[in-house]
Amino acid sequence: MSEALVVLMVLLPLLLAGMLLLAPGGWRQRMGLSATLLSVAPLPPLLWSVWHSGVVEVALGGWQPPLGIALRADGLALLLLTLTALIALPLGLHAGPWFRAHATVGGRGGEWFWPLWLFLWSSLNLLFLAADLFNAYVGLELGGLAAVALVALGGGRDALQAALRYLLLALFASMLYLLGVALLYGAGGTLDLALLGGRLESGVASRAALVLITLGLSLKGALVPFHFWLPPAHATAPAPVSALLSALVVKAPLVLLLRIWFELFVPLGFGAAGEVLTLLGVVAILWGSLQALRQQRIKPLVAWSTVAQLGYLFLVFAIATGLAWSATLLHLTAHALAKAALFLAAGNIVLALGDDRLSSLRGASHGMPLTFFTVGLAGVSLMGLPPSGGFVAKWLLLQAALEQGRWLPVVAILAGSLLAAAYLFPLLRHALTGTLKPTGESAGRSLPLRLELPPLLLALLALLLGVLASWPLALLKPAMPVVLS
Amino acid sequence: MSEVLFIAALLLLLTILAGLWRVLRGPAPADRMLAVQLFGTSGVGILLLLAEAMDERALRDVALLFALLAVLGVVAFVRWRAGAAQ
Amino acid sequence: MSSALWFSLVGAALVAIALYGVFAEHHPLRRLIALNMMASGVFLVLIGLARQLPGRVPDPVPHAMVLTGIVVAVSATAFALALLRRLSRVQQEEG
Amino acid sequence: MISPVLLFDLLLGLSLLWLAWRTLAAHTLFEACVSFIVFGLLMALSWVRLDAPDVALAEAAVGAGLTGVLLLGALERAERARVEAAPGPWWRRGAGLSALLLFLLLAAALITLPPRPPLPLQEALPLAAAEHPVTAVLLDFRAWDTLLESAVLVLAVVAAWSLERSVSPPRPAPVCSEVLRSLVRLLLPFSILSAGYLLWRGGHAPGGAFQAGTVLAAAGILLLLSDLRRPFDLRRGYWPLALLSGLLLFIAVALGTLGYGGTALDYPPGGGAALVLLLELGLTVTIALAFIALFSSGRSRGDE
Repeated sequence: MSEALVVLMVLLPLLLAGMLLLAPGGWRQRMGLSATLLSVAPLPPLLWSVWHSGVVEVALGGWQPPLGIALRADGLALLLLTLTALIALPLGLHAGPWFRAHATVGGRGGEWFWPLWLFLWSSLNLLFLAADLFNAYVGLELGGLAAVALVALGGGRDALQAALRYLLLALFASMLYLLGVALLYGAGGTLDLALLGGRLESGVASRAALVLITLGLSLKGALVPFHFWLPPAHATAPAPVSALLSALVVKAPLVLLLRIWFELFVPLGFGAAGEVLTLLGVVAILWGSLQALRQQRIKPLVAWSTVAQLGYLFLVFAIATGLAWSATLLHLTAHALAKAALFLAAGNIVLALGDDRLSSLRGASHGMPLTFFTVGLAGVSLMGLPPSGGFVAKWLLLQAALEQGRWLPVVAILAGSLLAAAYLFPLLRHALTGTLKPTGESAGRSLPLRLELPPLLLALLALLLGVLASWPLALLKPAMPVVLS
Repeated sequence: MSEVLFIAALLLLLTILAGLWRVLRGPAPADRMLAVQLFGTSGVGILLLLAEAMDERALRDVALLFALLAVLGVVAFVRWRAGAAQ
Repeated sequence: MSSALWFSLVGAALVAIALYGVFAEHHPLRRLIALNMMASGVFLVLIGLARQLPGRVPDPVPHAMVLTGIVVAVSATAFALALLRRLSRVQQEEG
Repeated sequence: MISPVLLFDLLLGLSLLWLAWRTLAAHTLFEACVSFIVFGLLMALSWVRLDAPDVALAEAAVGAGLTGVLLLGALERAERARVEAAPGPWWRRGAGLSALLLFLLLAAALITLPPRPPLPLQEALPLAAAEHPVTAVLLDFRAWDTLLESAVLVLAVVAAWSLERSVSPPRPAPVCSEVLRSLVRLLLPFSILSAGYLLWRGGHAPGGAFQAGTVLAAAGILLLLSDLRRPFDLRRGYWPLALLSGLLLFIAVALGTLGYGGTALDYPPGGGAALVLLLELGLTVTIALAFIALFSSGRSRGDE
């Protein structure tokens, strides 16, 4: 039974995407939300099953690895599937009205958003569940194409240019990844991650695979200095798409990297290479924050903040302890929720004001108090203030770094929080002070509740994660890689 | 026997390389495209020789596809020229 | 040196040449061609690996992987070309 | 003395490298495209030398046929696209250095590669739903990959459609000569025949859905390029259903087997061969229509 649920997590969104494509354009928008709701259906029973009876493994086609492909639903996969669903539901509520409102100011893309999003969702679920390295490659390509098409829905010259650049980069990165996988297959004779762990030996081939796979996946995960494609793509995409990209799409390759790294490369004795990744993570936190501080526009600011927050996820490679691993995934979850909320709120603001300059925010909070409340709540989690999920994650990460006597990450974590406060503060300061200066036609439009509530819900979830952090941590504990536990 | 076939294939490969010079030199686009067409024919020849030499029947199917799909390139080329001329 | 290893090495060199192309070219179409060439190099490495098994029959798994890879590469290339056409058109409209 | 076999392989490999370099260094985009088409041709020969006839068939269809058409079809627009400034000399040097390092790393890895444990194919193949090993891997052992591959194909089409601004019918091809028309009339039956042949062969010999679908796509594109048939819009009528057939059939089979035996894509005893044939048929249609749709997208009347 639970095996069927695992397969459905991937197949259901795919099937629904196909169904939506057969429906006429207007119907797609009307049925998009129902399709989103339906895709979540297999998750609760699966969660129940894994919580009570542990990991679910599926050998597809009845062929066990090394010949067949396996899907593995462990605690880590479940946490990410749940996170995706938690973001999908408010996003589904928000996207319909947003694209409709967007269409009234000349925007387009509403009818294509839903099928593309369902394709993307299917690929994300696949990547979280994949136990086979080549299957993960197909998942990466599926997700990459869907993400690029979603960025291109922005329609303007900047969006198309960002989309094309993103696509070329994604193809390049997947080729590096595939080359690494080819070498691993050549050395181990299987594509199954768990089996490879027992078969690989330390050698030139496995070292080369380490370099190629790490490069490929950190390009897709936008680690500094491979982050250059992210701000334009995330800033020019339609708001619901930006939320998806920053919250989930950049995280999927990172999760894959974490799995491969700690299940394959660290047992081989390549752990020391993690120092480089951690150093780059520190640079990412500082550089991303400083760039965010310099932005004069709302969406680029939020996008650069993503570059900075992604840096925290790379600290675990040198601080390789179980605590750091859990804290990293908790941070990933908290950031995803808070960033989705922030991007949706930013989209609302831009829609209402018809302008995305920070200076145009002056006094805007009077028109949409809920949206600015959301910005504040999401900011609390991004800065890492109690009682938010971001706080717990950063606190645990800090503790792990201190236990290992790693001072550089400690400094970066603390500085990152201060800088986050500095770059998020202008968003609120402008809005709360002064009176609204009407600019353009759509200025000062009031927002419907269906646009304001979903981001608020997401921000509340990010906050609540701090109080309920023991749940995800309990889910993660049994899924911890052997080298860490 | 297969040695002889390989030598013949080798010679055909050399004609392709000679043709490459025309592809790279041009000067007119049509020159290049014609040279590419010549390669299609040589490619079919090489494949048929290899099919015998390596004793692999499936290679004849590859030759068949080569012959069939080489047309596509020319037609696309002619259309592109026609589009550019308009 | 076996011919399988030779072609694998050629594949590796192709990947390297294409990597240079991806970085040093600036026209998206040229970059796309370089990426396709890189894919060919990776496929060559894979198929070379398929032959490095004892016995006459090559390992079919890399063959299947390459066939899947080719389909994915062509799909992505075709979409990239569509995107490039659209971008060029929008550039022309906006002057 | 060097054997002719070795000489052939050496020469083939070296020409691949030289051609790759010339493609990148080509002066015009057209030159680059043409060199790349020839590159595909030589790649097909290399697959043959590596005992990979399935891949050779695919490369002959794609590299030597389809990619060329796609590239040439986009050339007119691509030449007019405004691009970013060329990278500076230091950037180029850095790129060259990293390319060299990558090559050395890969070469060292490939030369020192330890022998790997073989897959348990001998025991598994007699139980598989297809006789030919590559088809067995694609549609039985690793059918899940192939399911997702059909999703990638459909997604690429959807992505290309989502770029278009208007849903206007494709623009008719410019008037073409009688020569082309008779050529196409002559070739079409052959294409359909060879597609059927390749599909049928796939069960027990190299060939299969992908190769057959590509040949059909080539035939369709030829039809579009000549003005024999009025341009048809794949977004209307029953065409989307046909385009999706491969993906939907695959999902249906996965869900059906899930309900029947509890494991997705585990074919019931005795029914495997028939199901595989069904899946291959669906895939052929999806592949053919996807490539035709991708070729013709962006050529609508409202877009050009």
